[in-house]
Amino acid sequence: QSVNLTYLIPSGPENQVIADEVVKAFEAANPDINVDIETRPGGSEGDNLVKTRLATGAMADVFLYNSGSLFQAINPQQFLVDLTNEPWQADVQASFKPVVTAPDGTIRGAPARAAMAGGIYYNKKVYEELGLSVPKTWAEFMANNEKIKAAGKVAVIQTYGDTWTSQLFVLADFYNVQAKDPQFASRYTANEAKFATDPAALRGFEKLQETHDAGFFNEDFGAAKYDDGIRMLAAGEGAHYPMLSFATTALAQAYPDNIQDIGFFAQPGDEAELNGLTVWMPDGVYIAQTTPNLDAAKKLVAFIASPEGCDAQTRAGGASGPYLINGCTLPADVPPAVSDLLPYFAEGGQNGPALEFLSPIKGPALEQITVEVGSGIRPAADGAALYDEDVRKQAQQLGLPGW
Amino acid sequence: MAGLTLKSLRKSYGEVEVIKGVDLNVEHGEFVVFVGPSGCGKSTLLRMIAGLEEITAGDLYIGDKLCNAVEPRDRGIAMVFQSYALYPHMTVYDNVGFGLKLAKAPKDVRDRKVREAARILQMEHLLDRKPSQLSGGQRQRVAIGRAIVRQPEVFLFDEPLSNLDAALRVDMRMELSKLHQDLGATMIYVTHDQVEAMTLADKIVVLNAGVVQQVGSPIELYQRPANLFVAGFIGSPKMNFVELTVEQLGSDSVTVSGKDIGPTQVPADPASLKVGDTVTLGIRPHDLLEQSSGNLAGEVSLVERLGNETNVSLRLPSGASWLAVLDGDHELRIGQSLPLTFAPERAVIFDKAGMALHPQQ
Amino acid sequence: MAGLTLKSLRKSYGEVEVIKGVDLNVEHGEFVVFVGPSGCGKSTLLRMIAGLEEITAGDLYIGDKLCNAVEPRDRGIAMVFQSYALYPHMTVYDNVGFGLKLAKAPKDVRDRKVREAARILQMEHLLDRKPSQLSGGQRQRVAIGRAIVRQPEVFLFDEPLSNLDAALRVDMRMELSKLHQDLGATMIYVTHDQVEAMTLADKIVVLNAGVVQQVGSPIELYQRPANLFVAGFIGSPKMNFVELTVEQLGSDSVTVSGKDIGPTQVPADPASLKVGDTVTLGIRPHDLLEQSSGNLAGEVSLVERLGNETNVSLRLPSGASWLAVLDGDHELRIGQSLPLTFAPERAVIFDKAGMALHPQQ
Amino acid sequence: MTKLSSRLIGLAAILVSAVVFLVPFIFIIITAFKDKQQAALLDFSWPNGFHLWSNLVEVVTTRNWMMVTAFINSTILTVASVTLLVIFAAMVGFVLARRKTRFNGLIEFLILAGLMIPPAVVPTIWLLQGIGLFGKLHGLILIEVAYGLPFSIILYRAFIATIPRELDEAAIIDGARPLDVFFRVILPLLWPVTVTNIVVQSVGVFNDFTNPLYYLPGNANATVQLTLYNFQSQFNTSYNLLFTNILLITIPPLLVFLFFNRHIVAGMTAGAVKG
Amino acid sequence: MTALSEAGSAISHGGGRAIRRSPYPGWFFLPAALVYGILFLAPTLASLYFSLTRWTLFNSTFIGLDNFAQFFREPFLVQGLVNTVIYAVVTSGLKVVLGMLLALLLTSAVMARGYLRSVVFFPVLVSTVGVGITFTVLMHPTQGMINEALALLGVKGPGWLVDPKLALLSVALVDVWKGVGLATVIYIAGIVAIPKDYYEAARIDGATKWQNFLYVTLPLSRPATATVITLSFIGGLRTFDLIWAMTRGGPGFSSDTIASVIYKQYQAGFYGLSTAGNVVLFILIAILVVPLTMLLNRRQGHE
Ligand SMILES: Nc1ncnc2c1ncn2[C@@H]1O[C@H](COP(=O)(O)OP(=O)(O)OP(=O)(O)O)[C@@H](O)[C@H]1O
Ligand SMILES: Nc1ncnc2c1ncn2[C@@H]1O[C@H](COP(=O)(O)OP(=O)(O)OP(=O)(O)O)[C@@H](O)[C@H]1O
Ligand SMILES: [Mg+2]
Ligand SMILES: [Mg+2]
Repeated sequence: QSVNLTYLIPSGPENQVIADEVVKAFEAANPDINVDIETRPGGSEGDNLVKTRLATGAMADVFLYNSGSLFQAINPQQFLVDLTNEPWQADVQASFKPVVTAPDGTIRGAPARAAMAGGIYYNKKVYEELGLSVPKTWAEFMANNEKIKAAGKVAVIQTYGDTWTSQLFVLADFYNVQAKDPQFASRYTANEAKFATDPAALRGFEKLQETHDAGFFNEDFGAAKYDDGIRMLAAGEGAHYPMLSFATTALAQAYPDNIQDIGFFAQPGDEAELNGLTVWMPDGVYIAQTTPNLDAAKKLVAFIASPEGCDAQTRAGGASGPYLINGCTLPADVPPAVSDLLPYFAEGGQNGPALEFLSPIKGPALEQITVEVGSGIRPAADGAALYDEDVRKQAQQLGLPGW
Repeated sequence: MAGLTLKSLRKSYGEVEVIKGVDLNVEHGEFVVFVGPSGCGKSTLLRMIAGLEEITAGDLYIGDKLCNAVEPRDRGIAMVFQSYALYPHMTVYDNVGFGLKLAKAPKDVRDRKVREAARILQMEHLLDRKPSQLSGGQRQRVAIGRAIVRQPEVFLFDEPLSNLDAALRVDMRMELSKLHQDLGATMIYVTHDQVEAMTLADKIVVLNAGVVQQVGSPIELYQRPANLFVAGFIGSPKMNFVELTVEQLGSDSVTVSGKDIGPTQVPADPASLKVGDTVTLGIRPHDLLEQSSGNLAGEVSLVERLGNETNVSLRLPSGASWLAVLDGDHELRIGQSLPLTFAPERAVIFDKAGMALHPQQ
Repeated sequence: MAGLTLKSLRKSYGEVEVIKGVDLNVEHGEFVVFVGPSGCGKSTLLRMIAGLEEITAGDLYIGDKLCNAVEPRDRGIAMVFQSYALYPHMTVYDNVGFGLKLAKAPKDVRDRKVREAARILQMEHLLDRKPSQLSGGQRQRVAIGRAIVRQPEVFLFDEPLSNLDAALRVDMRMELSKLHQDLGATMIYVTHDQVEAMTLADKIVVLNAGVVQQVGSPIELYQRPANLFVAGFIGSPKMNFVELTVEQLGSDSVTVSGKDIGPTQVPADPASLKVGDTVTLGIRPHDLLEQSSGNLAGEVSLVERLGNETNVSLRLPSGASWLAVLDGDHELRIGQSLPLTFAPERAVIFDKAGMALHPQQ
Repeated sequence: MTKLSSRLIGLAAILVSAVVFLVPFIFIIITAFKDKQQAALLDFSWPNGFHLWSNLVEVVTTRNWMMVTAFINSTILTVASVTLLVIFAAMVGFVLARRKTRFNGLIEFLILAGLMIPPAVVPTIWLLQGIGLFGKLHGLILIEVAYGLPFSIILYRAFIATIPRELDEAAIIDGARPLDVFFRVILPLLWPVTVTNIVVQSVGVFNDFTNPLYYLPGNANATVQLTLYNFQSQFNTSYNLLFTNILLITIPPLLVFLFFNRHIVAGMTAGAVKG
Repeated sequence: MTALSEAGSAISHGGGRAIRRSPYPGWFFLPAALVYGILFLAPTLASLYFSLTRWTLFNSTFIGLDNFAQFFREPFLVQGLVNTVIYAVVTSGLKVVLGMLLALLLTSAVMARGYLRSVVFFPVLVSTVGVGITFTVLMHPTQGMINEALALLGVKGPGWLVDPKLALLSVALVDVWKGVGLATVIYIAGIVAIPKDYYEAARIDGATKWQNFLYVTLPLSRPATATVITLSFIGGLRTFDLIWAMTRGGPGFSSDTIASVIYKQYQAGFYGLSTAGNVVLFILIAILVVPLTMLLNRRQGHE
């Protein structure tokens, strides 16, 4: 007697392909379970939908959703099944567990994808041509940019046609902030540290402004879209593209011929020895408490969090970063942009999570503010102050103490 | 049994009072004609009876039932609107048959009745047309058709023949008359056509400015108008009037004279008069005869030759304008003097308030 | 100088031919009245002259100018629509003054003219109302007002007085007549009212089914109708007809007789007749006189007493239905026999094709 | 001369309309012809290959022929809700325009409020769950009706004034009950407005995606707009497929429009009343 | 008998209206009122409560008017307000004018009328997403078709959506492009409803085409005008979907309207705050729209 499960994922061709492959493998292994994939919009529209469906008891059996602060915002204790004692938890890397742990200390999710990093893609061909080397400090980075610009190429690609891409300089700088001030995240959550007043935190905004003011951007940065960014990077029209590492998949799919030319490095800080990578934890898979098919749902989650699950993902979407599950391996022939990531993960201490995994607060207007700063409409300090305002609102809405 | 009783019916549009307390009694099966000058409230009264216009004050009974608040549909009426109000999206056939369709009459009955009405109205060839493809008179006939296919207790006709040619009008008049006899329904009919009013009515109601002036049989209204207004209104061309002075009072007559007319003894009720009073004498144009020894004379100012009779406009010595209708075709010169006479018993005397002083009958 | 010339004008609505080749000549300043049965094409003809209806075939000249394709605006016409077509969103004042406003007449001139028109039409108290707040007759007067404030070369009136009471109608008739004289404009006038037609027209055009039957002065049409149709149509009540046999032919008369009428010599053109032919004799109801020694007699079937005259419907021995209009008020019994006579020179003889055989004049 | 100038105006209109209205349309079409790489450029270049067919196949077959299900669902949803919408709205508009009471102001305000306030999603879902309509097609139909009513009512209310009241009266005298007056006399004469309503609301309902997303979750219940999400995500979009999809789901409403457009004719009330 | 008639007249004088059943019965409201009341008004009223709470959808904490205070502290509220009004006025104004003109053209005997009507209505049919993407492409500052065309004429086109001063207007223009078909269809319905008698009368009265339009078409298509203004003005005040699809309120905050500010709050999960924002927006719209509709509906209905 077969069981029907529903599995809700964010929409989009890649998500779809990966989920299809995973489900296919899962169904092959569990012939009595039939999984129906539902999609939902991504982004904040999707957040609302997930919240609404949880709040109204209409959630799918299993669903894919962000970890970290967004995970905290869906009241995991109330709505998600406790997975602390599932056998596969043993294989989940410790760094992931906190980002799917409910306030009561129970773990409510499993890693669904590979980990990502925020940093800067670069075109190796351009580097070779101009004899550049990967920068370890911001100053080196800017010097590289100068040379690239002098060579008549776009030094830094920016694509504000998709506003979310504008946040990278700020978000990917968090490893550097954290390196300067390890307590920043908790002080920030407690309303003690501010972007505008903490010089280290302000650097992110300043870096954005500096690159803009130096004229390193592509001419149409205001209108260009993410896809344009990918294309310019692959074609070598632009040398640097600050982005999340998941872009590797898109690059590999759209520009298989150029994928070997693309590398990745962490956003440089001011000191070479403190260089490290800001990491994004993968999304989690969760089971809604309303599910009538708990056993089947658990099987699915267990499968996703298993090496077979990882393989299925890699088969469908290629490798974009390390999986956080012991036993999962990446194929040998991963693109350079992925292999560039691995050292940061291999040697301890050279990566750290992004702020949104350490604090529940992320101001919703960041992308607009970074567009303004990156477009020269607003100076970095102003932007940071405005973002602090935005953060305050968020914190108040979350009802956090001290705001 | 659907007579009608109107008890001090009133209607106001905001400030404007249009019907100012109408009392009227219509027997079952009677044919009542409303006449009155344009804008006097005839249509409004009809619409109040139909239930289309809210009654501001007063009571309306249809049969014995107080109907102020009864829905039009339940009043058992059919109506021809002055503006036709045809259903523009339906063919003539459907327009005429609509009421029957609503009443769920069987299809064959409906078909028969519609075709019968079309025959009566001489519009059998128009049944498939839409109203927009009809001439004015044809539209009006459709409007009539819509009313006559049904068999209500009361028919309300608002100037139903105004846009028809004379011949058709005579035919239709006959048909309505026949319908009235056949159905025995009460009919209320508004018209401006004196001939229609005279020939169709059992009873004519003369309205002026929302007030009933006189109710009576056609001949009564013609011969014994209650007041100056009715006298002037009924009869075409209009009655001639002249102001005279009372010279002498008889038992059932008064002798009057003035600038235009020498002393003439006219039958009238002298009760309210005294010698020296100013009264108005009225005489119909048809009652003026050309006679060389007449008791009045006027200067011809306009001659209209209608074929079988001749309308002569006259200027009396006092300056009053009179009209005489002379039998046959006369050729008269403008400016010539025309001596006239009339039979005194045809004249009517009105007092200063305009009330007629008919002699006791 | 705006006379009108219509040259074999035709109009079809799809299959239906409505105007079937009309030729007509109207002099500048003439007052022409169109009469004809309902649906015969009067309004259509008027609308073609106005430029509202496309001309299917033929030529229309206004003055000397071929106007088939000229915009109504440039034809120098004013028109009263049979359906009024008042602008519902404008007050009476604005409705009447609209044409002047468009012509950019100075405000004071416009005001004066509008008020003057309102005075003539007896609607000064209605100037601030919207059409929806008016009675039928009041709306019609607004429609007239809209036409008469302007000074076009040609006026087109489509049954302009049909919804007015008799008195007002007489007044309006006078006013239109006066306007005609004052402006010297050409006027084309559609009416079903015989009196209107007779009194206003310089020339009457009788239409039937889209074909002109006769054009002539009112008295000509009345006295010398060209054919049975015109004879029957002009004059109210309608002419009586009876079929008779030719007994004898004179030089300028024929002697006819039949079941209903003994041998009677009637003035007529005998050219196309021979003894034994069947002809139709027509005699107007007004020309029948009650006379004990009359040459015909009928059985009274209906009596309508109008006051100044009495309409008597008769059944002749042959079964034909006749009407007699007797002077004065007569009381007659239904079923009684009424002997009648008529002056032979009043009768008209029609041949089998319905053409009148008037004697040479 | 006038003929010529009207022809010129026509020609000019066609040209201008082609530029203003068709250029974006052509963009959608040519993008639908492209492959993924070229489409991602999002430019006005000529397709370097004919990929429409493969795009179409992919769009239609994606996710188990979701498009087909979606078409069926959307069609049912659209037909049912627009039918109810038109009838309910016309009834309200009719009475609201014809009968003046002191509540009219309040009613009109409530109707306007429907245009002014966005719907409250979560309480609505609670309510739907309470009355057992959540996740059901007829629940969503009623939702679409509720949300579409203000627009349709306002449209009807304004236009009922163009129908002479005497026609109602004639029908009443003919013995018509209110429903007869409405369905046999008023509604037929409002046909151009009804057509407008049908066209506009069909487009709205057919293209709606928020409401199905929230009130009718589940794959089996997908509506056409949701299929757009198959090719679009926050980070990565297949523009060729997206535009093929857009093209495909634009066709039914276009057909509806083409069909009904011919019914917007003049002279509905010609010949009805004199004066 | 007398008693009866007196009773009757008492009724007719006193509460005559109460008995008389109108030919326009109130129950015609019923189906619509039920659906609308239950599925729209009730939840909306319920949600009013949440404007006084901090609401995560999962639980709510009563916080009084804090949300309103917070809403009024929004840094870009004033600018959003100005933008909202500009946007609404520009879009509804252009829709009215262009819709009327197009409707005039499309009800005249112009050739290819069916084609033109379809073409004008077509944008209404395309999903907002498609329109958004298409126009961001067309309005691309360097490669966009629009600026390329301008370049051919020797004009350097602006950054339509990138220039903070232009972004809002650019979106408004696209909104007009997308919405004018709707206005046109409504106007067409309005114009065909005008009996042709009035045009005939006006032609006889000597009206030129322009005067015909001014004195007949314009006043008599008032129902259509009222509808178009009401719908597009409210729509303009509330719109965010196109803004969202094209600029997300940007660059920065320069094309934010109140509605997009609220939408962003909602997206951010500030449900109580956004509900409060909606209340404020509702009041604002009501203040602007209610007098407007009263003005538009005054003396409407001319039969
Ligand atoms: N659109 C149409 N299609 C077909 N026939 C039409 C159309 N319009 C009018 N007719 C017919 O044309 C004829 C002439 O119409 P017209 O209005 O000119 O008549 P009329 O002489 O003015 O009549 P009335 O005295 O009744 O006003 C009528 O028989 C009418 O039925
Ligand atoms: N809505 C209104 N507001 C004010 N006055 C009105 C309204 N409707 C009608 N009237 C007035 O009421 C009076 C009576 O109108 P009604 O239509 O009953 O007249 P009528 O006797 O039928 O006239 P006609 O012979 O011209 O048709 C008229 O003077 C008219 O101006
Ligand atoms: Mg009347
Ligand atoms: Mg006519």
